[in-house]
Amino acid sequence: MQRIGVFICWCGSNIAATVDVERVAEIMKSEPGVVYSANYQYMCSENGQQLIKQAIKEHNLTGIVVGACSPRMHEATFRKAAEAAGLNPYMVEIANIREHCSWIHKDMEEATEKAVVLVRTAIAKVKLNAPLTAGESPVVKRALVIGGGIAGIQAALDIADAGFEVDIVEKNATIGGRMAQLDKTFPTLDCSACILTPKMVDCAQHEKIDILSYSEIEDVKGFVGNFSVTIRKKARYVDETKCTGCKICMEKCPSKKGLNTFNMGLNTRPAIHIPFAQAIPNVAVIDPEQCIKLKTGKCGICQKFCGVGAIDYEQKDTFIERQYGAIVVATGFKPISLESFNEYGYDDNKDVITSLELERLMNAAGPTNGVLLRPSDGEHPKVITFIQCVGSRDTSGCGKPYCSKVCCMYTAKHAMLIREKYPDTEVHVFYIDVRTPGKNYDEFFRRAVEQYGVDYIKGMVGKVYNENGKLMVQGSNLIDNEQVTIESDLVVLAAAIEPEPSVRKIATLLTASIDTNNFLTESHAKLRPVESPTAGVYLAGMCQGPKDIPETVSQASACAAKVIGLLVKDKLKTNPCVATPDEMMCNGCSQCANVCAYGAITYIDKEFRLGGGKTEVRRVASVNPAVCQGCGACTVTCPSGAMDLKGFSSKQIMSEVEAICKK
Amino acid sequence: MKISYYPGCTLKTKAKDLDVTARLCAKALGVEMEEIENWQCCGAVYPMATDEIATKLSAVRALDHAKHNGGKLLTLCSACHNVIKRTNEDMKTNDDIRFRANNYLQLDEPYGGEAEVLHYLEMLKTVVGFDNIKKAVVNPVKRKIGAYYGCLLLRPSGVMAFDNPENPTIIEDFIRAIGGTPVIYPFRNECCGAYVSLKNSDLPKQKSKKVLMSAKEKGAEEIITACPLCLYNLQVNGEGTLPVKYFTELLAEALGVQV
Amino acid sequence: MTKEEYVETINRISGTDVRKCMKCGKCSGRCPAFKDMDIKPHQFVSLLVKGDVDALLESKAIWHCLSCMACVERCPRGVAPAAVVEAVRDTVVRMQGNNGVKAEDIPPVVDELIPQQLLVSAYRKYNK
Amino acid sequence: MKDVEMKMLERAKALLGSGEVARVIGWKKGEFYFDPVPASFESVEELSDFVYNGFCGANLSKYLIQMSKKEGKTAIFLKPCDSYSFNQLVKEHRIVRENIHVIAIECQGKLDIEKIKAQGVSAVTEVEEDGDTVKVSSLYGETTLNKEDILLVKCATCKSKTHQAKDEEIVLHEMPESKNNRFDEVEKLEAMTETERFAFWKLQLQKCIRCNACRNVCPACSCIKCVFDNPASGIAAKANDSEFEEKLFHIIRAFHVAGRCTDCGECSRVCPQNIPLHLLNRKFIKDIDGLYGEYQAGETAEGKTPLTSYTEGDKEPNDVVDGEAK
Amino acid sequence: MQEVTTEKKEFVPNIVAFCCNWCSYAGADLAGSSRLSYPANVKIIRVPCSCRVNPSFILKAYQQGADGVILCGCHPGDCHYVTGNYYARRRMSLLFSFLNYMGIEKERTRVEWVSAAEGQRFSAVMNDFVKTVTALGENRKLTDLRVKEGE
Repeated sequence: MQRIGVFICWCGSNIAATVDVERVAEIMKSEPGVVYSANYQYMCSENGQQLIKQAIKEHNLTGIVVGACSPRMHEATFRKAAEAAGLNPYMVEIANIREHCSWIHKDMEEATEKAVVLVRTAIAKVKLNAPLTAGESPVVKRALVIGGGIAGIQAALDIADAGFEVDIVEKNATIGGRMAQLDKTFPTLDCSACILTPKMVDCAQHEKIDILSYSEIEDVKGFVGNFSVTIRKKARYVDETKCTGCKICMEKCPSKKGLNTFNMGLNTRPAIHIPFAQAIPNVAVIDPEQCIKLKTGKCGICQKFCGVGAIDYEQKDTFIERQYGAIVVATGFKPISLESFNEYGYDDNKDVITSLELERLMNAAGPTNGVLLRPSDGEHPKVITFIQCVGSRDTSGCGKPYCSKVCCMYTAKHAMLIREKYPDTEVHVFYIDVRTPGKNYDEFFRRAVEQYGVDYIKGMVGKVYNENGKLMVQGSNLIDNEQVTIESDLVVLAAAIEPEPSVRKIATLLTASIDTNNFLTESHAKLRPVESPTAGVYLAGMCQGPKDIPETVSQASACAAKVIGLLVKDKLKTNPCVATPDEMMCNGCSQCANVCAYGAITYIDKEFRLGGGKTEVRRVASVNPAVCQGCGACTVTCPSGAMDLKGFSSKQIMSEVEAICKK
Repeated sequence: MKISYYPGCTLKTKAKDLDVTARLCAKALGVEMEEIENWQCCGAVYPMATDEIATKLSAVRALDHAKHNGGKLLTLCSACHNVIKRTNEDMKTNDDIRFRANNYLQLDEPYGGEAEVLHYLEMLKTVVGFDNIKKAVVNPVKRKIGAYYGCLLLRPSGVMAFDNPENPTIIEDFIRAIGGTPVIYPFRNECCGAYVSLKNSDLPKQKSKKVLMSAKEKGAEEIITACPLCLYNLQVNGEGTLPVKYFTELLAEALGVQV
Repeated sequence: MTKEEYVETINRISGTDVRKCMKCGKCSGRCPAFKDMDIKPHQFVSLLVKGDVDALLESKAIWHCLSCMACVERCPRGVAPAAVVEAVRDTVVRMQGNNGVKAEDIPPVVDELIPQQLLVSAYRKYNK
Repeated sequence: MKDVEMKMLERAKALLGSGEVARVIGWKKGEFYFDPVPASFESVEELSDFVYNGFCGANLSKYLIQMSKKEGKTAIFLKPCDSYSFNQLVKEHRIVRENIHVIAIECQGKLDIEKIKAQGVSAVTEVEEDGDTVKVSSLYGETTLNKEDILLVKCATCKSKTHQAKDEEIVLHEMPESKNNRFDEVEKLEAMTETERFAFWKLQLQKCIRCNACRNVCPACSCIKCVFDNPASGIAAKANDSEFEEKLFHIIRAFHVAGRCTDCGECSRVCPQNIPLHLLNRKFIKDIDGLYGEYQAGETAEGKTPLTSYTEGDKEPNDVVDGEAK
Repeated sequence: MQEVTTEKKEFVPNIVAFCCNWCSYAGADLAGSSRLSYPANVKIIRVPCSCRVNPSFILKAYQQGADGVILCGCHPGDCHYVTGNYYARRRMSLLFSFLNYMGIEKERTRVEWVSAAEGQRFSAVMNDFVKTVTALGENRKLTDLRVKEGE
């Protein structure tokens, strides 16, 4: 005989203000099978859990229902409590009377009535629950970091320092990412390369780290603790093991007109090139679109001059398959395309540039060797106007609805650096709001205004146009209620940032969820900010949301801590809510295996006893519980109903349906 | 082919040149513009107020006529195009306006935005094709020409869907097709201010001078437009900075069509 | 009409949601008639949010707005300041004796080049 | 057809006689000429009852599930339409292909005794098919009937006269394809109003007596234990106990065979209440063709069914009506 | 059949919503934590994935007196189980078309894809669905009348 206990939580006033919790608990007392029903202010608290444990023991409960917040919140908590009291943790069901009831309904009568139905539904289900035991699966002690920017580098170093093998997969020819392109970093103004390149070198020299540059993720199989990843190493037409990075090939290459993407296309580079001086690996790569030999078959000059014979025009993409226990996604960002913002004249005027382009123009290793010269004529710009929020906070459909977070600070940095280096330059900044939350951030911005005399104009720019060789920036000055036009030599646009587009494919392969802006979704905005909802996948840096370098590095280290926590385990508990076939009913028809995304179903020939001492060998399905993820696709495909899902059995769901429909 | 054509008030009076040259050129390019019967003035300005119905009805009548006569309605005057296209969008997407307009008009079958409003330039681009125009040119217009779009053709871009509102190209493509060199200048999509010229003569003057100066600075030798109001304003208030013509006049010149 | 009714009317006939405004001023940064407007495009929006009907109804800017839609086109939040201007103007001209174009405004001998549409639109826009 | 029967008998004798096969599945004489019954012959002697005539409409393939488990090879006579069911059973691992010898036989469409009776002819003793007409002999004399009028429902809209599986073939005459479109009736229903359709199906399904004949004859309904007999399924029910039950039964049955049903038409043929059950299955076939591309279950013995495959651009359920998206 | 005469009350439909654990159920949670209301007559059953929903669950709901059934899952391409919702989509497409063929109101059953981030959408979808089902009125065609009389 079932002995069910019901526990109704007030959640302070979160539930109790709209649901008459005492009445719900009272009603449940007379439900068939219920032997105990109570209500308490905070069931999830130590005392609340104690109450549950005590009741389980005192009343010999065979199953419990907790009417509380979403199971996504505290199911694990209550399962643990039940287990501590000697009840199988899977004999616990949650009735979500907060998110699905008290928080969305105002009328107490209505909400209470619904809460009663929801609790009854959970009782109906729990009566059919069966004790389940979690299985175990092994953990591969190796991590994969996707993306070799500062986020990926930091995560990899931290994981490797803990003694685990790490592979960094970077789609570009070098690690370093966006940070390698920056000149100085706020709010301390230290040189970006000076703090990043030592970390890059650490990665290269770390015995536990393997850098797979110029490589992409091709396929992902498996699950937490045991991912199997196929990596495509793109042909770079240079043997990595032989190239010494002497750069003679770059000098000799006759095809020198390729856009230098590292310098944001502000200058050119040869077809064979090393992206920048401190590249890791310091190995050349050939752009096949630009290489004369690869396009026409004629040339081969680099091969002739290469002293170590590293050039290999025949190189093909290769595929590596490796096993990992955990995966960190750190795919980073890019500035948005400005094609929907022609009012700022980016396409028509060379001297309208983005902030990232300005970084390269200011960088000592950049196209102008760090001298600020305007792209159109190489002159020193005397009046520079910055425009903030280009495409950020834009709900019109042209841009992004979110705040890009870093622009206010880097614009202050740029303005300050320009005034510092070229005091005769006039600097204006059009802004909507200046957002500077962060340690020493507002102080930094105020220095730009107070110490460096940067002119901040509250208002947006309506139009940038070229007149008599000057860039006319026409915008609002809302403080003075004026329309102003500033004759400028250079206009810098703080373009909104967006996740690197390749993240979509990676998210699909990992079955990690992605939001409407293509940012990867974290498992919980506050409490699990670096975990993807997909177990074993962690998120670092801009791929999860706009953030600056300090935040990115913190998040990367947090990821590393999570990964280390996973990799130190030898085995993982697996979800016991998996599919199981009733072999007596299985036809062996193979329909279920056809829909299994994990390959968890195989078929075996099994001997069955018939009546009268006879036996029969039949083909029946067999589910690998370590591989099954418990989606249930097979259960519906199975025509005989032989396949069922533990924890979500057909009978359980049917009983829930009945409980809800009963009027 | 035949297309229903809505000329509008000004093209029958002060802007006859636009109407006449457009028809002749279309004919030369194999398109017959069939003026719809009993058209009424579109009102010359789109009423934005959501409760304005009566002022949109003449546009709806013209649209309904086009719906039953080939489905396309050709316009030429920028103002008519703006009014009719935006009214058509209302009839398509605004339940309230559609209901009330139909209630008023009592057509045999309610009108729900089925017709397609096509500007003469769009017709040249999509129906005739600029490549075909290029082939038909006998007298290439070898001049540096500035396109003046003004406001009505382009905005609001969500509804007009005419071209990129900040960086339009259709008139420039047209100029290339007739053998000219387009001059791109920043004020080609700025309003010339003509609408307020009865109340305020200063603003239209300033604005038209600004437009023409901007074009002249970038090397334009003449300006073309599709709007009679802009043409008037730029000619009268532009103080002769540059000659201003209808684009169809240049088309006629290029095609060798005798007016 | 009470003040609240005016606010309601202007909001309704403008068909735009002024609360979406984030006060960036891009509309006024783009407006070609900015200098002639006593109340600027962004102020039409903020005054309506505030409910300052008197200031709106007394504004002279309603006769200077070019209806060129530049402000509407570029608003990053999908607000239409020009529609607010028109809603205020309509509210004004619908009151008796407030026609914006009077017979005496039309020159006795109309400039012979003036296109019809200018006269038609002036009457449509500024008169009841 | 006599020559075909002779040839079949000859082959059956040879196969059994040589020991090449342990049994032959075919038809044997029933009580009357017009009710031959499926039978398994295990010796040459037993073949004395062997028959193949215009009334051998039954689809024999389902018998293989049990028969092919027995010792030795099984030979079976399959008409073109039966060969689809055969392939589907192989695909679902219900039968082992290697243990079966398929003899593909000629079929000119099988006859419906009820329809003949409806034409006023009873006590039929023999029929002789001759192109578009059939000479029917009865105790009361001879009549010539139009073949089109007396074909089984499933044969009137025959989907194909091509065998999809065979080890040998006995086809002595040309088998012309049916000119009728099998989806006509489905389309007629689709064209009705919702209320009319509901009335149609209510009228039809309330005739159901839950005898399970449709389920028992259906080669796709080959489960060891049917969900309707399985208490764990939550829908088990032995008999109709409400107006809804029979709808539930027929909807779920149709859904379970969707993508697997070869449209052999046996369900309608055996229904004692003459419910046009094939119109349920054909609806799924038509919708699948329209939404996911032409698919004929049983055409091959390999590959996934439409319900165990997908494309990223599949239509949305809310938009789908009658095999296309609104 | 017996007509039960009761006082004419405003019809409040009974609606069963099947929500996949990863997207839609989380979307419903988000609707809750954002306080975006929808009618109380929508009751949610948590399933791991939309592909767990057997057509027989839906028919059972109707049999037991539900007036509408809605199935919510992750957006196609975003399924936590990679492909589950693709199978659900095909199954439901065929089932819906089939119910329509049987003369049963098509609008009573619906599929919506709601992500974990779409609390707003979840609430909007439910409000709209309740409106649709209320307009359709009580589910008569698929209800087992006997179940109600037994009360």
